[in-house]
Amino acid sequence: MTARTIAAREGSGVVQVDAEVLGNTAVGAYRHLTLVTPGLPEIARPGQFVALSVGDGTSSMLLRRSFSIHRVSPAGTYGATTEIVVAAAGPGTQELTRLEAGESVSVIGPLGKGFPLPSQPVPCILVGGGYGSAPLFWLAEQLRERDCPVEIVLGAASADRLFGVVEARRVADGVTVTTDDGSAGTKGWVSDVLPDLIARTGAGVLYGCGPMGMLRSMSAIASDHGIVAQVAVEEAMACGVGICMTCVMPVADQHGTTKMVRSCLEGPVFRGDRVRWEAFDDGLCRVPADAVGAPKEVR
Amino acid sequence: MTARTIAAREGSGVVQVDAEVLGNTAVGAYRHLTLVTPGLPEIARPGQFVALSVGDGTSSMLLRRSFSIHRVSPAGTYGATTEIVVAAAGPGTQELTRLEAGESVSVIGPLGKGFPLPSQPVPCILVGGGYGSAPLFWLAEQLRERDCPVEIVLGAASADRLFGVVEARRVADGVTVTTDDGSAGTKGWVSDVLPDLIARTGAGVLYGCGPMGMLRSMSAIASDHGIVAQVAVEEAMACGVGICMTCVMPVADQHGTTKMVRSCLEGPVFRGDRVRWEAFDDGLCRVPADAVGAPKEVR
Amino acid sequence: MTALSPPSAVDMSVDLAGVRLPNPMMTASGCAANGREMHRFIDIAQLGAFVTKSVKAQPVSGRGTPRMAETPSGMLNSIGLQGPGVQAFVEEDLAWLHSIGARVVVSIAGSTASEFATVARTIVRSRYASAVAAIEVNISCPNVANRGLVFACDPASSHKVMTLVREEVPRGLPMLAKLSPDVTDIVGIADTVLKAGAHGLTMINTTLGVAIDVDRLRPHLVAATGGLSGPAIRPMAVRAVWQVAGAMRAGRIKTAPIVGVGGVRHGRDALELIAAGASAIQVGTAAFNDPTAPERVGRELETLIAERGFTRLSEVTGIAHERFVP
Amino acid sequence: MTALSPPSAVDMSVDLAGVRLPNPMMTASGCAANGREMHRFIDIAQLGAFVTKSVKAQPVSGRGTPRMAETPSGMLNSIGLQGPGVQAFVEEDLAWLHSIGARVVVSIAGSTASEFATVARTIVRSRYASAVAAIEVNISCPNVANRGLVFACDPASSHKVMTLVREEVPRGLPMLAKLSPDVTDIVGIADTVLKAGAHGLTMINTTLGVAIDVDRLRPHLVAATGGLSGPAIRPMAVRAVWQVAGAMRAGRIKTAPIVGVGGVRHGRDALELIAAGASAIQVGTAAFNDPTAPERVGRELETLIAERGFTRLSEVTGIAHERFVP
Ligand SMILES: Cc1cc2nc3c(=O)[nH]c(=O)nc-3n(C[C@H](O)[C@H](O)[C@H](O)COP(=O)(O)OP(=O)(O)OC[C@H]3O[C@@H](n4cnc5c(N)ncnc54)[C@H](O)[C@@H]3O)c2cc1C
Ligand SMILES: Cc1cc2nc3c(=O)[nH]c(=O)nc-3n(C[C@H](O)[C@H](O)[C@H](O)COP(=O)(O)OP(=O)(O)OC[C@H]3O[C@@H](n4cnc5c(N)ncnc54)[C@H](O)[C@@H]3O)c2cc1C
Ligand SMILES: Cc1cc2nc3c(=O)[nH]c(=O)nc-3n(C[C@H](O)[C@H](O)[C@H](O)COP(=O)(O)O)c2cc1C
Ligand SMILES: Cc1cc2nc3c(=O)[nH]c(=O)nc-3n(C[C@H](O)[C@H](O)[C@H](O)COP(=O)(O)O)c2cc1C
Ligand code: FES
Ligand code: FES
Repeated sequence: MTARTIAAREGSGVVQVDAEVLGNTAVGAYRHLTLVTPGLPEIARPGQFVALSVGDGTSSMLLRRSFSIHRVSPAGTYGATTEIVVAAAGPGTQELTRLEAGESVSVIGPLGKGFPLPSQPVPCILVGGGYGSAPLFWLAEQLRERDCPVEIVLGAASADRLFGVVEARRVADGVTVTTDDGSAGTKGWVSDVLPDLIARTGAGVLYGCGPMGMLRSMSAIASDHGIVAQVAVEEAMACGVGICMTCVMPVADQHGTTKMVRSCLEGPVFRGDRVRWEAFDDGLCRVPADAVGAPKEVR
Repeated sequence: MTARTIAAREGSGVVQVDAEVLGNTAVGAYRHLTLVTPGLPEIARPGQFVALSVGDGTSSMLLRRSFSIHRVSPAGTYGATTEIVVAAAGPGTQELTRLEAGESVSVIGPLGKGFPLPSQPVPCILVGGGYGSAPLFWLAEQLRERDCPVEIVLGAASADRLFGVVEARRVADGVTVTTDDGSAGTKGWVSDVLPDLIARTGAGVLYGCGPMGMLRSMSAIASDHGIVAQVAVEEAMACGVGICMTCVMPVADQHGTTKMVRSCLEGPVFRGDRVRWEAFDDGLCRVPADAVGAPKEVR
Repeated sequence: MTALSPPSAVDMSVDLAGVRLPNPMMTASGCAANGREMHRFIDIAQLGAFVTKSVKAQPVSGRGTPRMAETPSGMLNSIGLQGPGVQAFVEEDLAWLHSIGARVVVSIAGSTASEFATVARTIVRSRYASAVAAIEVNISCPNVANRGLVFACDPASSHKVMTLVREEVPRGLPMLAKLSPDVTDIVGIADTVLKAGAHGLTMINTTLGVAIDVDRLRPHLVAATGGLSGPAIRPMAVRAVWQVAGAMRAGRIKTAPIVGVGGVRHGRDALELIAAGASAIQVGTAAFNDPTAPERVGRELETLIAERGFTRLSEVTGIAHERFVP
Repeated sequence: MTALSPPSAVDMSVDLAGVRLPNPMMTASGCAANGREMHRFIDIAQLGAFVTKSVKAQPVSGRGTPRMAETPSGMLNSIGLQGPGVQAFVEEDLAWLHSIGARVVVSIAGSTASEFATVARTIVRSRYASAVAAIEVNISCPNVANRGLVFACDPASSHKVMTLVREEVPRGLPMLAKLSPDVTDIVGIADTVLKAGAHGLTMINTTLGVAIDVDRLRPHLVAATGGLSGPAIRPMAVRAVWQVAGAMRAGRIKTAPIVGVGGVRHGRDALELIAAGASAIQVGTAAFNDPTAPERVGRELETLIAERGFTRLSEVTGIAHERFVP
């Protein structure tokens, strides 16, 4: 099996390829997959993601699974590759984490909007929760190329669910680790260490990727400090490419108007202060009453 | 992965195991699979079959696929094994023929009734169409143990669709090969060579396994010669174990009463003169008007 | 049921309209023949109940073949209620089920309303009647008196069948009406059959489908149409149970136990139906893939319920209605 | 369409109630947004037609999330007809579709019969009306005037919508009625909408389903119920087309072209619908798996038709009826 391009329309900014799996290795609780993806690396940016399909066409699972791009390399011995970090959560990711080198998997990417980079060399703090750290190292490199001092904060439930502590030390000026159970770094949440770190570094931007609760508290902390948070959200997605409307969330635009926007298209990176966090509760997100086209009647 | 027994009730005559694939090799147009199946070989007889499931529980294919048992060996380096010969016909067999050594597949067997063996040492002719020859070699061995002279006739569309020519020579007193296109042996059908062979050997029983058309003409030839044909039929099966009622066909009992009987349970081996062949036409089988419980009205 | 059971002791028993079953697991009618074949894999007397293939008054040959087509995560069948007729059923099948101590739900069918009644009468008056835990009335079959329209698709026909069968069924023996999903308003049909005296509902039967043989370019089934079953239809089954249980909870229709069936393959599938409002579970098509499924699913269900901190199955029945905030 | 096309020249063109389409392939409403996103993968102007997301008169936020649940070989959705309203639709979406030369089937929806008419009027009077190849009337949505009962589940409501929309649609522009499978008698509904002036039928919309979150033990979807789609429901779609085309062939209802939709993932799935009686094909959920599917399926279909020795798609439409011997 070698990689095969299925769609790559000029100027579309996205390709669909039947990728070849080059490697699949364990990293803590996760699997690190390297995929041969011609045409993808050249056009990808940190914060964008790829959508993989499950199985070979006879699987009962039809919907794509989305993963942050961990790294890309446009050229190499095996050609263009894309790397992702996958947690085996449900049946689809269980199947994807079992892929073996040489097998084929359909990949679409790069998808969504990546992290906006500051035009000035401001200090930045990059916060990753669990596998959410996957896209941050590549981001850190790009920020440092722009002379932004970079701090990385990695948090997880336990040590095995941290991803990239060693890599973080290589690409950041400072690294802080937290775990819920104290099995590595400071016991507690990333939100516990952020205020001090912002104060100490004079950070102008927070970048985050991880669970919704983490992004929400990061956004609140950023607001408290009068700085910007750019957060990569994780909303359940069926297609990843903008055609199913399942991945929406309430986000305000620059005029303050809230719409239910597709996080796969307008996100996954949003400004933390634009997301209507209060709409999220207990795994549900209700449409805010002031959103465009919200149901008229109060139930 | 090692084989695991799922069900093996005492006296049931059948086991359900998660088998380990020991080998999967190409044989002409077919794949020869060797499966580790504890408990199965000891109770199997030639003409019986196994039913395999497809995939690991997330496949969209739910129904089992049936295969004649080619060979069993109760003990060996790897324990009890069952061998089958699989043609990649549709999506399920395509997936099964891709199984690799070490993988797991659910196997139920032995199923159905095998070939009845003659109590006297009568000459026998064993006729296999395509992969239908798979169970015949083991049958030949058992017949020869009973001092029955054995002739084997192998027919197929083309040479690559013949199975077991070499093995046939080892276990039979004589071997005749026919192919539709003449790419091996005599050009033509097995039915072309049978009358002469019966006359020459004085055969008392014909055993057959292969496509319905072949079994039908074999049965007719046997009747013409006043001898018995025992044929292993291939009716579409959903479960293989007798609980779905999809595999029925019209077969007369010893009193001449026709019923729609389950070929997975009362078959797959039937006496050729009991099968109501005229009910089969163009891929369909209609219920004969004189069958028990047949619809009253003529349509 | 086996050594693999969780250590936790969940009370899995079910009160099926007055009849106590030790656990909620049943076979589905037509998906386990009449017991002997499946008994080679699991002890069917250990199930909550064994549901027989729908039996009619006279022997029925069923349809020709092909009678089935595999479809994505499901299958179509048009068996055509093949069976030996109720006399032979009693003498051979019910007798055997009685002999092994199975709790039997006898599924009955008919081409006319009075045929249902005849079959019911023969069953309940038979010498093996003590093995019968319930009568399941398969009204999802064609009514010859009404252009072959399925009884369950017509409230008046459904009502008539249930009324006639009720007259035959003795007190204390629950009568379950098995509903078809192929109706505009399943709550309405549920209401009708409950008013006609059904003590419980089995939902759902197969939904009508067609598959085309793309080589021969004609219907794959000799009967053209067939019933779709398997995991593919599970969301429809959960929906039917959700809607009908919701109507019961809202007091819009009479409250009665629901037996959930449709696409159950794993314990979590059964849990979906239970949480939506089912008291018991039938496993149909999944048994073709794994003949131990009716028993295995019960084990998996028990583990899932224990893991979620419950001690009784009945606590979970319909719980999704309580936890749903519209 | 691409270099992979078979050498054989099958005439794949379709006469959709007077409008000629170069090939039978369409997107399915709500499964391709309004074109731009899918246009990154395939040239949607090359499709037989592009079907837009159902548009209502005013902007609609749609439901909260979760809005979808994966199910075996399918999915449930409860998007809730999210959209920008017909004005913005015309200015932004229809304008763009017009600019790239796409043939557009505009899907319209409403909460009342008159809302459908308003939306239709705005579309056909817009400056981009020349891009519109047909209007698809999505009557499979809830009628606020009738306790939220879906229009398509009630003959009277269906009739009213079609009658009002017909008054807005100019001669020569086909009006397709999109039917729901969730009815006892789909032939009856087809008859009703054809009598009310529909020039063609699109079948089927999703079927109602529920999935339960087995961890939280509550409905997975914020709206509890959702529409089931994908290969799981293909046998239901083929059945609907088979029944309605059969009624047309038997002269029981008016003859009109049928657009087949439901579970098409591969060319052979499309061929099933065509052989059962469909003239054109929509690909919905499968596009979430493969956004090139509407185009790919068309290529596969052409190859299959060529392999079977036909030279025109129209020769295959409904062929399974001719080859069926009951
Ligand atoms: C932009 C983005 C980036 C992501 N990056 C990563 C990553 O780098 N590594 C990683 O392990 N996971 C990542 N996720 C989460 C990952 O997509 C889900 O864990 C995965 O889809 C779940 O699939 P499943 O088969 O395990 O679960 P199932 O519950 O079987 O999935 C069913 C359907 O729901 C969707 N779904 C379910 N949960 C999620 C979720 N949390 N997010 C999106 N879709 C979901 C699936 O895509 C699928 O369509 C990311 C999600 C998003 C949206
Ligand atoms: C008793 C018996 C012995 C058999 N022995 C062999 C053998 O030794 N080697 C071999 O290659 N094949 C054998 N077959 C045929 C084999 O079972 C089918 O080719 C296979 O089931 C087709 O599966 P599929 O996924 O390719 O096709 P699909 O069409 O996808 O199958 C769909 C469903 O139909 C059933 N089905 C379809 N065709 C057949 C068929 N011809 N027979 C039975 N079920 C069918 C399948 O079991 C499955 O449930 C035997 C069949 C029977 C009944
Ligand atoms: C092959 C087959 C035969 C069936 N026969 C009957 C029957 O005789 N009576 C009946 O009430 N239901 C019958 N059913 C329907 C099942 O009992 C069950 O309601 C349906 O298949 C849905 O459950 P499942 O998805 O678990 O199979 C049959 C189903 C199948 C697949
Ligand atoms: C996410 C989603 C959104 C849909 N939105 C609409 C819609 O707005 N209007 C409509 O008529 N049908 C809508 N449908 C139904 C599809 O157009 C189609 O009829 C149905 O999904 C069956 O086809 P499929 O199995 O190919 O998806 C939607 C389906 C899905 C999955
Ligand atoms: S995931 Fe389909 S639109 Fe975003
Ligand atoms: S294959 Fe199921 S009864 Fe024979």
